[in-house]
Amino acid sequence: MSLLEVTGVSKRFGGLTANEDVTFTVGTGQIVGLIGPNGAGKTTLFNCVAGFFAPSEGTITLDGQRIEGLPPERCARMGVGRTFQIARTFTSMTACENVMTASMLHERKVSDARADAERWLGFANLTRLADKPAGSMTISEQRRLAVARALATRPRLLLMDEVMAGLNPSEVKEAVDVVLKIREHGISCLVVEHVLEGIMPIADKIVVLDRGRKIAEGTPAEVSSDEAVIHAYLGDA
Amino acid sequence: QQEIKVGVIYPLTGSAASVGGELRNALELAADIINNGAAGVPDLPFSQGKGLPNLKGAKIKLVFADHQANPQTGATEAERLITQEKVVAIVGAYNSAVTATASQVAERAGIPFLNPESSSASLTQRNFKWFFRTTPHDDLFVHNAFEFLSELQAKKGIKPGRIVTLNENGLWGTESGKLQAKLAPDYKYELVKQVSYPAKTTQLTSEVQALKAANPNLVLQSSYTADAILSMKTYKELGFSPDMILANNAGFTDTEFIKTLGKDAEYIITREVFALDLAKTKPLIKQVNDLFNAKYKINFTGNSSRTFTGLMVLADAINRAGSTEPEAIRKALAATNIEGKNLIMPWKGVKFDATGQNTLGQGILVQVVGGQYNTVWPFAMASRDVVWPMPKWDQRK
Amino acid sequence: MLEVRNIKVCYDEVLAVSDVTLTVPPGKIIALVGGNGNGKSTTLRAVAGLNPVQAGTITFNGVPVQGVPAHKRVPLGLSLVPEGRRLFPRLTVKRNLELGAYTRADRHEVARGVEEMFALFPILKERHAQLAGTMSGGEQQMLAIARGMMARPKLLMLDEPSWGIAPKFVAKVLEVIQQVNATGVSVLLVEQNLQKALAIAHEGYVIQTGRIVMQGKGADLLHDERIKKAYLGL
Amino acid sequence: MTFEILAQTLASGVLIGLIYALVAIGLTMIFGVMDIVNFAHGEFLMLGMYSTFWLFALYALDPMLTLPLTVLMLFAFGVLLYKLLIVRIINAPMLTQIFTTFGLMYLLRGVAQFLWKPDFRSVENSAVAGTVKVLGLQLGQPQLVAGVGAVLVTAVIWYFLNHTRLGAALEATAADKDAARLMGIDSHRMFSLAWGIGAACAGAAGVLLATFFPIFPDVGANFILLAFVVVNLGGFGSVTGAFWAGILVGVIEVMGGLLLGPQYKLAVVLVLFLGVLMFRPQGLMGKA
Amino acid sequence: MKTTVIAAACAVLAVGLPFALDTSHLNMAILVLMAAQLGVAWNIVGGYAGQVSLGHAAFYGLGAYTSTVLLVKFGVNPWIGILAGGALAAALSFAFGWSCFRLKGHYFAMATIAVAELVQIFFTEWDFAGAAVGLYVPMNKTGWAWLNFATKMPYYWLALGLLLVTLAVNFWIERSWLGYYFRAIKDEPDAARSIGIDIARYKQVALAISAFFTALGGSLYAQKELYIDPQSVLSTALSIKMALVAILGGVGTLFGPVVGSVVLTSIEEFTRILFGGSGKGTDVIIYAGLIIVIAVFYPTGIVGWWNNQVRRFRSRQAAGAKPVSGTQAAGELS
Ligand SMILES: Nc1ncnc2c1ncn2[C@@H]1O[C@H](COP(=O)(O)OP(=O)(O)OP(=O)(O)O)[C@@H](O)[C@H]1O
Ligand SMILES: Nc1ncnc2c1ncn2[C@@H]1O[C@H](COP(=O)(O)OP(=O)(O)OP(=O)(O)O)[C@@H](O)[C@H]1O
Ligand SMILES: [Mg+2]
Ligand SMILES: [Mg+2]
Repeated sequence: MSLLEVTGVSKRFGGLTANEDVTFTVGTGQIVGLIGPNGAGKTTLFNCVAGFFAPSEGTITLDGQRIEGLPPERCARMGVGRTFQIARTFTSMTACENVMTASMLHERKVSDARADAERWLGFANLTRLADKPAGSMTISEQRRLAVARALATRPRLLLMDEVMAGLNPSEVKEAVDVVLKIREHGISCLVVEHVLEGIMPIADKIVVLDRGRKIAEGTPAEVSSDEAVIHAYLGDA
Repeated sequence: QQEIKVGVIYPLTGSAASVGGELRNALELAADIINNGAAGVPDLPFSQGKGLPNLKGAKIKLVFADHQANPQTGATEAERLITQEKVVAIVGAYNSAVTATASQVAERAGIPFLNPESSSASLTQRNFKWFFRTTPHDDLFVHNAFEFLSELQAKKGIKPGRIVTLNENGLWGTESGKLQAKLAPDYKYELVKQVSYPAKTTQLTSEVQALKAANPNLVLQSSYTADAILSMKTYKELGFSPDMILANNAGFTDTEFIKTLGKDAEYIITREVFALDLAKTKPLIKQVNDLFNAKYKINFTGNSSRTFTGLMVLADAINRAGSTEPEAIRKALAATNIEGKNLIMPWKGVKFDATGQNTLGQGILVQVVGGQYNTVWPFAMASRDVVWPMPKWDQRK
Repeated sequence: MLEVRNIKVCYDEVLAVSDVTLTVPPGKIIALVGGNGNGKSTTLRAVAGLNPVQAGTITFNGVPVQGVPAHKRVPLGLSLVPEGRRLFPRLTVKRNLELGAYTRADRHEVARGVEEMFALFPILKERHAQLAGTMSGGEQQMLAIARGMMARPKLLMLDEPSWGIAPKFVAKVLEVIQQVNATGVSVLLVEQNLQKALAIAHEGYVIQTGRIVMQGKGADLLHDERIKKAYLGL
Repeated sequence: MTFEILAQTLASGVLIGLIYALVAIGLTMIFGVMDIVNFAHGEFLMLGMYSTFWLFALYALDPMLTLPLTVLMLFAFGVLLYKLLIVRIINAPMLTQIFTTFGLMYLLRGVAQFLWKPDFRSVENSAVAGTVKVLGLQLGQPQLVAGVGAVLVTAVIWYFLNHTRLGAALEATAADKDAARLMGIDSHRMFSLAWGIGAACAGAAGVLLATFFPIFPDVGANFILLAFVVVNLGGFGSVTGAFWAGILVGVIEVMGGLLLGPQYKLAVVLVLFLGVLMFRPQGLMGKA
Repeated sequence: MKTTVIAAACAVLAVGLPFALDTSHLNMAILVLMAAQLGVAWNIVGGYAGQVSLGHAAFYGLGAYTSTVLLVKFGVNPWIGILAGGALAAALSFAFGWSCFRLKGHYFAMATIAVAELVQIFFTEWDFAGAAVGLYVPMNKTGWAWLNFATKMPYYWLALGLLLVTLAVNFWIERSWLGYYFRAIKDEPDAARSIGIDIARYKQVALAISAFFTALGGSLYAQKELYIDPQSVLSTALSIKMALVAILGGVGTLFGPVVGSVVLTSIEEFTRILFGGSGKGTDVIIYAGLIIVIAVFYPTGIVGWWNNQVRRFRSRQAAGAKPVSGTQAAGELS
C-alpha cells in the first residue's frame, strides 16, 4: 500500500475546474515530482492534500486513512507537512522560534523543542540564521526556513511547493541534497517544481498535470520524452 | 480669616458637560453671595453679612472636580477631595450613578455629602449616615404628576383617558417609567403602553409609531435634550398629536429646547422644580436670578437653582455647627430646618428625614405658552391656566 | 543611460548593499547576478526609489534621481517588475495592466498597449476579467512583466522574472525580454537562471555581500571558471 | 398595526438609512484605501454640523447653500489631518492606528467643547423644514433632502472609484502601496485624497443632519457605532456595500424597533450584523 | 543579575508604597493596579494571540454582575461570587468566540464590539439584575471574609495580588508552548494550521483565560466602588481602555500593560485634576493629545520601543556594523 493515494480528485472554483479526476500515489520513502504548466492546478492539489481545500470529488488517503476534507491541522497531525508557494513564516519570531513552534507538536517542553529545532535548522543548513528574525530574511531564505519548520512536525509526507525557485544552480544543488536527506529520514516527498534541474535527477516518479488533468506519470526519463508533456510543458527547445 | 473648603464634583467634560457648566456657575454665585454678600436679596441667608458669622466670618472656598459622568472617576475625585484637599463636605454630583459611588466614598471617610439634584429614589434608600439630598426624588415627581392629573379632573373636569409612557432606557428614564407604571393604577389611570429607547439614538421613528399605534391621550415622557428635541420633531413629522405631553424635566427644560423648536415646543407641560414666573409670588426668585443673569448672562434653570440652594443649605449647616468638624456639620445638617421663604425654590422648606431626604421639597409643573415656561401647577402658584388639549399639528398657525 | 555610483542601502540598521556601482548603456541588457540575500533586489529597489540610498548617486539619462520619489521616476522611463510580483490582487487582469500605464495619459495608446500585451501573453487575454489574486503563480508572473512594460519604460528592471515559471515559458519570457530590448528599451535583469540570463545579457555584474565583485561580458562571465564553480556548481 | 404605519415606518427607515450610508461611505473609503479604521469619523460629522451651524448663526446662510462650502472645508480638514498626523502612522501596527484615531476622536470632541461650549445647538428655520406628503406618506423635508443627497454623493463616489483613472489609482494604492508607487502613483496623494473624500462625505452628512438633528460636541457618538456596523455589514472598503447596508440597517432598526420594542432596536441591528457575518465573514459586498 | 535587582526594587516598591501614600494617592495606585491587571488580561488574547477584542467589557461586566447579583440577591459570599463570575465569563467567551473567531482583522474587532453591546443591552433590560438602575453592594458586611473594606489598604493588596497572579499566568504562557502557538496564530494563521495548530481552539483558550481574569477585575471593581450599572461596567469605552493600556505599554509584552497603565492612568488623573475643574474640556484635549503623541512616537508601545532600542544596541555591538552576509558562494570570488 502506498503512503498517499489520491484517487479521482477534482476541485472546482465556481465555474473554473482547477483539478479534474486526478489519481496518483506516493509510496513510502518516495520522492514524487508534480510538474505542469502554470495554472495546471498543482498548488490546488497540494491544498487538497494538506486540508486547505476540500476536494469537490474524489478521495485522498494517507496510510489507508481518509484525509480529504479534514482541516489542515488534523492533516498536519496525521503526518502531512507542507510549505507554501509564498513562504509564510512567523515574522515576529526568529528562525529558531519558527521551527520550535512546529516542534511543539511533539515536544511541549520549550527546552526540548529548542533542541529539536536546532537539529532541524542544522539539517536545512540554516544554523547560521537561527537567531535572525524571520521578517528580515529574504524570500528564498524564508522558503528554506519553511522546509525546516515543516520537517519539525515530523511528517510522513512532506509537500514542497517551489522551494527551489529563485536559487542559482549551485544553491539548487544544496537544496537537492536537503531533499535527498529528507528521504533518508524515511519521509516521502511530493515536490512541485519548475526548476527541473532540481527535481528530475532525484524523483522516483513524476506526475504531470495540465489544465487540471493528469497527462502523464512515470520516471523522469519517461516523462521527459513524452510528446504531450513536451508540448504542454517542456517546450520544444 | 478662615477658609472652608467645600468639594464640588460635577460633569465638566463629556456628554453632560453642558449642564455641568451651569451648575458650576450657580455654585460660584452662591459662594460669592455667602462670602461677599449681595444687595437686594434680604430674604436670602448670608446675603448681608460677610462669610459665615458663627465661624468668625470664614469664607467658603469651592474646590471643583470633574467626574466626566464616570462613576469610578467620581469616587476617585471624592477620595482626592477628602484626603488631598481636605474638604469639610462635598456637593455633587448630578448624574445619579456618580452620586452613588462618590457618596459611598464620603460615607466611608465620614464626610458629609450634600446632593442637590440627583433624582434617583434609590440613593436615599441606602441608609447612609452622611448623605443628604435637598431635591425631591423621582418618586415624588411621579406622584406630583398624578396628583396634578387628579386635581385637573376634580377641579376642571378634564380626564385624560389612555396614557402611554416614553422614556430613555438609562437609570433615570427607566426608574421614572417604572414608577409611572406602578402609580398609574393607584390613581386609577389606564396605562396602555410603555416605550423605552436608548438616549443616544439617531432616530425615534419606531418609538413614535409605536406610541401612535396605541392612540393615547396623554404621553408621560422622560427624555434628555437631544432626544427630547428629536422626539418633538418626529411627533410633528409623523403627525402624532396626543392631548397632552407631560414631560419629566431634563431635556424639556434645557435652554435649547424652546430655542430650537420655537413654535413646535408650545403646549408641552413639563415637571419642574423651579420657574422664573414664580417670582410673582416669591420675589426672591427674581432678585437672585437677576444677580445670576448679570454675572453669567443666563437664567436659572431647575438644575442650577437646586444646586445653588444645595450650597446655601450646606453653608447654613456649617454655620450652625460653628465648626468644620465633619461630625458637627453632619449633626447640623440633620437638624436643618430652613423655611420656604428663604429659598429660591418653590418648596415648603428644607428638613431631612432619617435617610437624609428633604421632606419639604415639591415639584411644580410648567407649560410652554408663548415661548415661555408658565407655572400651571400647583394651582395655588399657577400663573396661567392649563391649555388642554394641545392643538393638533395641522391646526396650529 | 543608468549610472549607479557607490550606493549604500540599509534596512533600519542592517546594511544590505554596501557599495554597488554599475552602468546600463542605452539599448543593452545588463544582468545582475549573485547568491541569495546578497543585495540584488535591494539594488533594484534603490534604483526604482523604493529604498532610499544612504550614500552614492544614481543618474538616469544624466539626471541625478536619488532624491526623486519612486512615483516620479516612472514618467522618467524607469520601471521595475518587483520580486514577488506585487500585483493588485483584487483588481482584474485588465485593470492591472491599465494601471501599469498610469503615467501615460493617452487612453487610446493605453488600450493599444493592452492589446499588445494580450498578443504577447495569450493567457492574459483569456483571463482578462479574472481577479489577479486568483491566478496561478506563473500566470501572475506574466501579468507582472506585462504590467511593467505597460509604462513604456526606457529602462525596464526585472527582478527574477523566470521565478516560478514553467520551463516552456521561461524561454518565452527571455524571448520577450529580448524583443523588448530590440525595440530600444534597456534592461536590467536580476536572474537566478544564470546560464540563460548571461546568455542573453550584453554584460553582467556579480554581486556579493552587497558589493560588486566582478563585471564582464555576459558570455565571458558564463565561461569564467570561478563563476562556474561558485554559481553553477560545475 | 396598519399598513399605513408599516409603510410610513419603512419610508423613515430608508431615509435615516441613507444618512447612515453617507456617514459610512466616508469611513469605508478611508478604510478601503488605507486599512485604517477611523474612530474619529463621527467627529468629522460633528465638525460638518458645527460648520453648518456657525455659517447659519453668524451669516444667516442656509445649510443648503453652505453645503458645498462645508464639504470643501471638511475635505481640506481631512487632507490636513492626513498630512499632519496620519502620515506618521501609515506603517504602524493596526493597534497603534486604532489608538491614534481614538485619541483624535477625544481630541476633536475636547476642542469642540473648548471652542463652542458643550451646549446643544440647532439650525432653526432652514429652507428645508417641515414635512411633505409623498404617495400618502408623511416625510420630513430635511430627511428627504438628506436622503436624496446621500444617493447623489454615493453615485458620484461610485462613479469616481470605478470609472476614473484616479479611482483605479486609489484602489491600486489600497492594494499595495509600494507596487502602486512603481506604477507612478503618488501614494501620499492617494491617501490624502482618501482622507479628504472620507471627511467630505462625513461633512456632507453633517450638513444634511444639521437641518434636523441637535448639534453638540459629542454628537458623533450617536452615529459612530451604527456607521461601523454599516461599514462591516457592507464589507470594509466597499462603497456600494456601505450604501445598501446603510439602508438595510436603517430599515431593520425602525422595523425591529416597531415590532419588537424600541429598546431592542439596536439589538436587532447587532444580531442581524453578527448573523450576516457568520455566513459572509467579509460582509455583504466585501471581497474575501 | 540586572533583572534580579530590578525585580527586587519593584517588589520593595510595591510593598512599601502603600505605607508611604495618603488615601487619595493610595486610591490612585489601586486604579493603576486595576487598570494594569485588565491590560495584562486583555494582552493574552489581544496581544499574544493577536485577536484584537474591543468587547472585553462584556467579561468585566459579567464578573461585576455575577458577584454582585449573587451577593445582593442570594447572600453568596463574594469570594465565591468572584470565582463564579470568572467561570461564567470564561463560559461566555465560548459564545463570544463562536460568533467572532471566524472573522479576521477589523471584522473581528467590530464583531466583538457588537457582542459586548448586546450584553450591555441585555443587562440594561434585565430587571432582576437592576436593569438600568444598577445594583448597590451593601456596605454592612466588611472585612476580608466579605471582601469589603472601610479603608483603602486592603484593596491595594487585593489589586496587587490579582495583578501578580495575572502576570504570573502571562509569564507562564509567554514561556510555554501556548505562547509560541499564540504568536504563530497572530503572525500567520494558515501556516500555524499547517504545523498542526488547531487555531480555533487556541484562540478560544486565549480568550477564555483572558475573559476569566477580566471578570475577576470586574468583581473587584464592584467590591471597591459598591455600585454597578450597565453604563459603568459594560460600556465599549471601557473595552477600549483595556486595549489602550496594553497598546500604550506594548502589546504582546509581559510588562507592557503595567507600564501602559502607569502612564495612561497618570495622564488621565493629572490632566483631569489640573485642568478638569475649568470645565472647558482642556483636560480632554491634553489627554487625547498625549495619547496621539505617544502613538506616533512609540508605535510599538513604550516597552516595545525599549525592547527595540535594546535589540538595536545589541545587534550593533555584535555586528560591528558589518554588512549582513548572504549565502556565501561555494568558491571565493574576489
Ligand atoms: N481561489 C481560487 N478561485 C478561483 N480560481 C482559482 C483559485 N485558486 C486557483 N484558481 C485557479 O485555478 C487554476 C490552478 O491554480 P494553481 O495555483 O493550482 O496552479 P499551479 O499549478 O500551482 O500553477 P503555478 O505553477 O503557476 O503555481 C489557475 O487557473 C488559477 O487561476
Ligand atoms: N525588509 C527587509 N528588512 C530587513 N532586512 C532585509 C529586508 N529585505 C532584505 N533584507 C536583507 O537585505 C539583504 C539583501 O537582500 P536582497 O533581497 O537584496 O537579496 P537578494 O540578492 O535579492 O536575494 P534573493 O536571491 O534571495 O532574492 C539580505 O541579507 C536580507 O536579509
Ligand atoms: Mg502553484
Ligand atoms: Mg531578491
